[in-house]
Amino acid sequence: MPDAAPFLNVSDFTAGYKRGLPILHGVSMHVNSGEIVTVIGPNGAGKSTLIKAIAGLVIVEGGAITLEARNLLGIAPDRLGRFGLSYVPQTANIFTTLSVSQNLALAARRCRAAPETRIAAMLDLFPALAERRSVRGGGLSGGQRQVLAIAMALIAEPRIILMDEPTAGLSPKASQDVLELIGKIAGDGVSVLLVEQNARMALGISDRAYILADGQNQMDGPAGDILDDPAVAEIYLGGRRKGAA
Amino acid sequence: MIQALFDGVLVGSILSLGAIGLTLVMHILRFANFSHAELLSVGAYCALTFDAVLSGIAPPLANLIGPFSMSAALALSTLAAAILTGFTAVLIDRLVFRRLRDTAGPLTMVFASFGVALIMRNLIALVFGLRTERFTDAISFATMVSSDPLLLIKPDQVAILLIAVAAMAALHLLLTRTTLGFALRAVAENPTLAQVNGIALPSMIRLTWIIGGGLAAIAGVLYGIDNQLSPVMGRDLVLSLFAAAIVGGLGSVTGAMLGGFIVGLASSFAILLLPAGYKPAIPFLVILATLYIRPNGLFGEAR
Amino acid sequence: MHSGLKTLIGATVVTAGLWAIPAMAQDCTTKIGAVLPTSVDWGRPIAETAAFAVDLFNVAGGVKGCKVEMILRDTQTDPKVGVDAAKALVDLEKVPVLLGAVSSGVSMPILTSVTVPSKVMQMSCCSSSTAFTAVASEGKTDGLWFRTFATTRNQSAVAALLIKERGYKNVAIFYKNDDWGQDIGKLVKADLESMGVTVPASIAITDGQSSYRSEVTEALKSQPEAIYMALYPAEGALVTREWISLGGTQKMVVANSLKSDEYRDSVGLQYLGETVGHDSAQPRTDSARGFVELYKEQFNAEPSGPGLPNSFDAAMIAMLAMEAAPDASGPSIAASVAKVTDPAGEPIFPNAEGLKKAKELLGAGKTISYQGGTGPVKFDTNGDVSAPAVAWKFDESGTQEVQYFTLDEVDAFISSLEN
Amino acid sequence: MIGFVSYLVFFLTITAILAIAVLGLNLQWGNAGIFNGGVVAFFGTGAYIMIILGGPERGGEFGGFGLPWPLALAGGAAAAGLLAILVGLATTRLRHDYLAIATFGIAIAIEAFVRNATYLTGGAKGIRGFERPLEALIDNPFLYSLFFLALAVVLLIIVYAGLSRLVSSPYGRLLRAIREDETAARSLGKNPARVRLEAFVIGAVIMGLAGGLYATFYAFISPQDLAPILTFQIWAMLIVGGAGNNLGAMLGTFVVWGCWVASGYVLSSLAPQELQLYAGTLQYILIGLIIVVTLLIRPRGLLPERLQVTKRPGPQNTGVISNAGEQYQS
Repeated sequence: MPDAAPFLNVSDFTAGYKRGLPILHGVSMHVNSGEIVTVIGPNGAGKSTLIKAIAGLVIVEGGAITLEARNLLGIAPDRLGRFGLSYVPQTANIFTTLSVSQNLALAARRCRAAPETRIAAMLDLFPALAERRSVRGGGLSGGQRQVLAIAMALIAEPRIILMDEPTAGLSPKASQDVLELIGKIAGDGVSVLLVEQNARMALGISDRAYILADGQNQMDGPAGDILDDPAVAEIYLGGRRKGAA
Repeated sequence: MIQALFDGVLVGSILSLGAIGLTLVMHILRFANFSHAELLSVGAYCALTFDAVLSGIAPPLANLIGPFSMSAALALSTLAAAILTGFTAVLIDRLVFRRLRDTAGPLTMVFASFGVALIMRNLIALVFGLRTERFTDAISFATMVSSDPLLLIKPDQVAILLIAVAAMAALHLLLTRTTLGFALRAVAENPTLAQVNGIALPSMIRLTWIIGGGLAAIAGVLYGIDNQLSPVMGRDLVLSLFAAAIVGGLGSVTGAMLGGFIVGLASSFAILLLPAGYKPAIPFLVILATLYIRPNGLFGEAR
Repeated sequence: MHSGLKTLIGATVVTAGLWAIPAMAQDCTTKIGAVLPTSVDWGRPIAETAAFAVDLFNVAGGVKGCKVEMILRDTQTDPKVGVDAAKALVDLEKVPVLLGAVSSGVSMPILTSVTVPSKVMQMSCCSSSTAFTAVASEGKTDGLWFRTFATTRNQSAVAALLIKERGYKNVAIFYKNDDWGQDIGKLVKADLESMGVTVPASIAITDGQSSYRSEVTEALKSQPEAIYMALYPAEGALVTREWISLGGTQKMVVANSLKSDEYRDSVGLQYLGETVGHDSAQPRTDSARGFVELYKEQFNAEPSGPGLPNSFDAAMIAMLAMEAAPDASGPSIAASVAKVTDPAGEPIFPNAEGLKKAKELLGAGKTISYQGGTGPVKFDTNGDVSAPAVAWKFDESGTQEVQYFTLDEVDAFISSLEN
Repeated sequence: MIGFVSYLVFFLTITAILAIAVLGLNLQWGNAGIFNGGVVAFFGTGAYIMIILGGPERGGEFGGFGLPWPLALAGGAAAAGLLAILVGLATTRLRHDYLAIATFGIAIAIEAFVRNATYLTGGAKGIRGFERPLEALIDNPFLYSLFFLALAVVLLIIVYAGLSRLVSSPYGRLLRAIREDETAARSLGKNPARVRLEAFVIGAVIMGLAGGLYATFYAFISPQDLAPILTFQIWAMLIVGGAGNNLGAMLGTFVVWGCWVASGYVLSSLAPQELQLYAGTLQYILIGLIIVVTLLIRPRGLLPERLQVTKRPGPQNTGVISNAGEQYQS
């Protein structure tokens, strides 16, 4: 039963870029199957560090992390795909010197299924990429880059995707498209862990949310509750919600 | 003039081959490896040894093919040498560079590589002696293609050019047509993202050394055919290789290829401009001029 | 191909064998120092030959009954390293005599900052710069400086003479781009032009280039009738092979530095039929084969490569001078060089009997005339030597002498050029 | 005993001269982050110009100005600085590897020039120097060597003190700021190109001074002194000692040059006689091993720089391969 235990479980995480200088101090969180979970918090709260720590890219000094009860701690980042985890970094998340189809082919190397069919599936899913399949990554617009990055994550048929600020630097329209896409992904049964500056928009599509500050858990709960909490809105969402009294 | 052009292209093709390996290593491992040229020596001397052994076991293999200074034995030996040199490069990485990659600044790696070069060069000198060696003592004569303007071409030169171009083409195909090649380029561009996309860095680093070493070995053998082998051939070539890699733009395979030809042509034409004694300086002046116009090399990107 | 390996093993076995010869009542040792570029292809044989001379001398009883120990240091052809090695030998090992260095760029700072201030005799086999003559003539060497390298002037004149005798009218020159090569290249060019021979190209060959094809092509353009080469074996072989393969003439005149098996084997004897070389001469008596014969016995090959006889003579003269000197100080050894190289003295060849006789004569206060690998050596007041010359060509066994020029003949030719 | 002291004095003299050049490089690389691959060009220019200015006449060749030694030495250092201005204007905008090869090329060009331009530089045979300052006055060679050592050490101390003041001054902090983050420095209203050029020129003048002192000591200079190996030696001294730290630079000079020559001494006294002919080759292997092993043990040098500028954390997408991925496996 997928919902019996948390799908992704992080407990008591202490992690940072340098040994002895942790940025996260005992953070715990979980993501259930098929859920969209958003992590918000002020700059420097450790949101990105958290997601990178799960992706195996920073030094973890304490705590545990499991995916479907399998330990992920100490697994090299390049092997996490086999556990059904994909990660979309915030910036520089595609290879600018490779073409779109080369980017996809590269990402498809870790697929269990035949890479060709997965590449075809992605091009089907994202017609904008299919049109630009021979364009170098460096020649894509910001939104297209984000779509390509997500396609590269999806190609491995993950069961959870970690995304670090997928709307950063995008126009409101492009941001909206990306968030809609994320909703669609979750609709297909893939869990999503999202870090967002653009908290209000992100919360709108999320099931639950965590608030991080100074590398520690501040609060968590259903996304709607958080969105409606006036204190949260004041501190973390940049003023009161538009349209609310 | 035409002669200088042709000779420059030929010398350039050998330099290109060596510089491509160098630029790959510099791009993916982010340090200027001064011991790279010693891999040319390792390859050439490996081939020399295999060639002697093979010719001893199966004398027919030692017969020269047509008008060339090459034999079947040497061709086989070159392949074996390429593999062995690739693994030598991996071994050196294990012993030295991998240990430094994490803790040290890039310049520490550079000077460690200089130390490695000293060790390799002199180990070869210790084993094979200081004198020069050749794959064959037979002199391959040039054919006069044209007398005015004078153009003399040796069969070997054509063969060397073809082999060098074939090796470069093979690498080009690898990098542009196979996912393994994409993976290498991906690691060069962004190692973290490459890891995230399921690429294991250690195996890519090994692959880089194997390719770099293999190409170096082929370049070393071709250099040996065109000139001669000596334990200091790496020292004599290292600057030209760096010059080629840098003028082309670091990390650019096309750039290194073109850079090799530019350096080859520059030293070939040098003598038409200045007394022969100044020749060593000419390629570097060409590089200065190139960098003055394009500070990141011909195909390099600002970093 | 395995020649390198063979040389290594051979040399090790042979020298180990030599050193195994029981010292003949030599309980004491006398040290001499040598700073030579042993890590360079042409440098190692020079050191090997010096060591060979020392072994011979020890077999003959050593210096004043003491075994000679030659302490050898590498210069890496780096002046700093060479000077440091010399200083260490002089200060720490207390050697009264220093053999070396090869390059003038190393020998000169050793002379000015080590041997002269420390009053140590320095004898170089191979430094050819004219700067030494200048220093010596200003009296700044205190008579401590000698070199067994016959002055380039005679050698270049003989080169011109050989070209003249062969009637070549159009000769291109390749010279090594170091002090010796620049010097001899310039002199030969001047001599040829004063004889009316055209020199369409005089091309510097700098060490360690990745290809010499453009240099060769440049010379080939003028289609010279013959070429003159003052090069060392490694790059000499490259240039010659390139030259021949591009269809250049096989009429070649070469300097003594190419009198080398390595060069002959690398190019191939079949292409060297019309090649003639010049060298400083061996003495003209039958018993005079001393050095060459001894060398052949020892190394199973002819002395081949630049500077070997010179290195042998430098070591021999130094040790004979030590034998002749009243005490073991540098200045008195240097002063005794004249007793060893006195043209009026008894001719002495560097074989076992010769050395024994030399010791007896010197012990009795008489003078000798050392007849070594470069001829009957006689130093002038600047420590320079002039030697008679020979022409030689390559043959199956190595090289063979084809012509002999006395010092007078060479001098006469030089003065004919100058008029 | 006197022999040992005499050798030590000599060794320390050369070490002091080289240490001056290493300090010059430390200003360029350790503080300003300029990758000068042509140290020998500036060292050599200082040496040649010093000897041409101060030397006696040479038959038929340029020079023979016979200037007093301090003037000649200053002239050599100034000439090295002048060369640095020319080179720097063309190259200091280049970044690391490109700058290194460009400056390296200049060194090769200078070597080729002095080797071939006989009229100006004596060609391959080199130029003889002149009697060392006050040598005639101090008649005893040993006392004179002590005097010269004192001279070299005094100059070293002056350079060291000057650089220490410079490095700890606001200007020094500016240099390091530019090294760490050129854009940030520019945003502070500083002109990084100009500051880098200044550091490059000051460093080159110091190298030229070392070169002049070197030629004074040997009373001779030839193209052989301008071989690229000197650039490598100076760099190895800095890296082994610890780039960015002036004391480290001097310690590195002592250690590297000490190992370089001691390896030869050890081999000549310890290696069995049948190996003596191979001692030169073995010495190179030993030198290589010493450098590699030292760097493996102390990757940031014997006396690492005390960081005064905090570096940005972690190599995240900066394109630097670290073993961050590998460490999970090992």
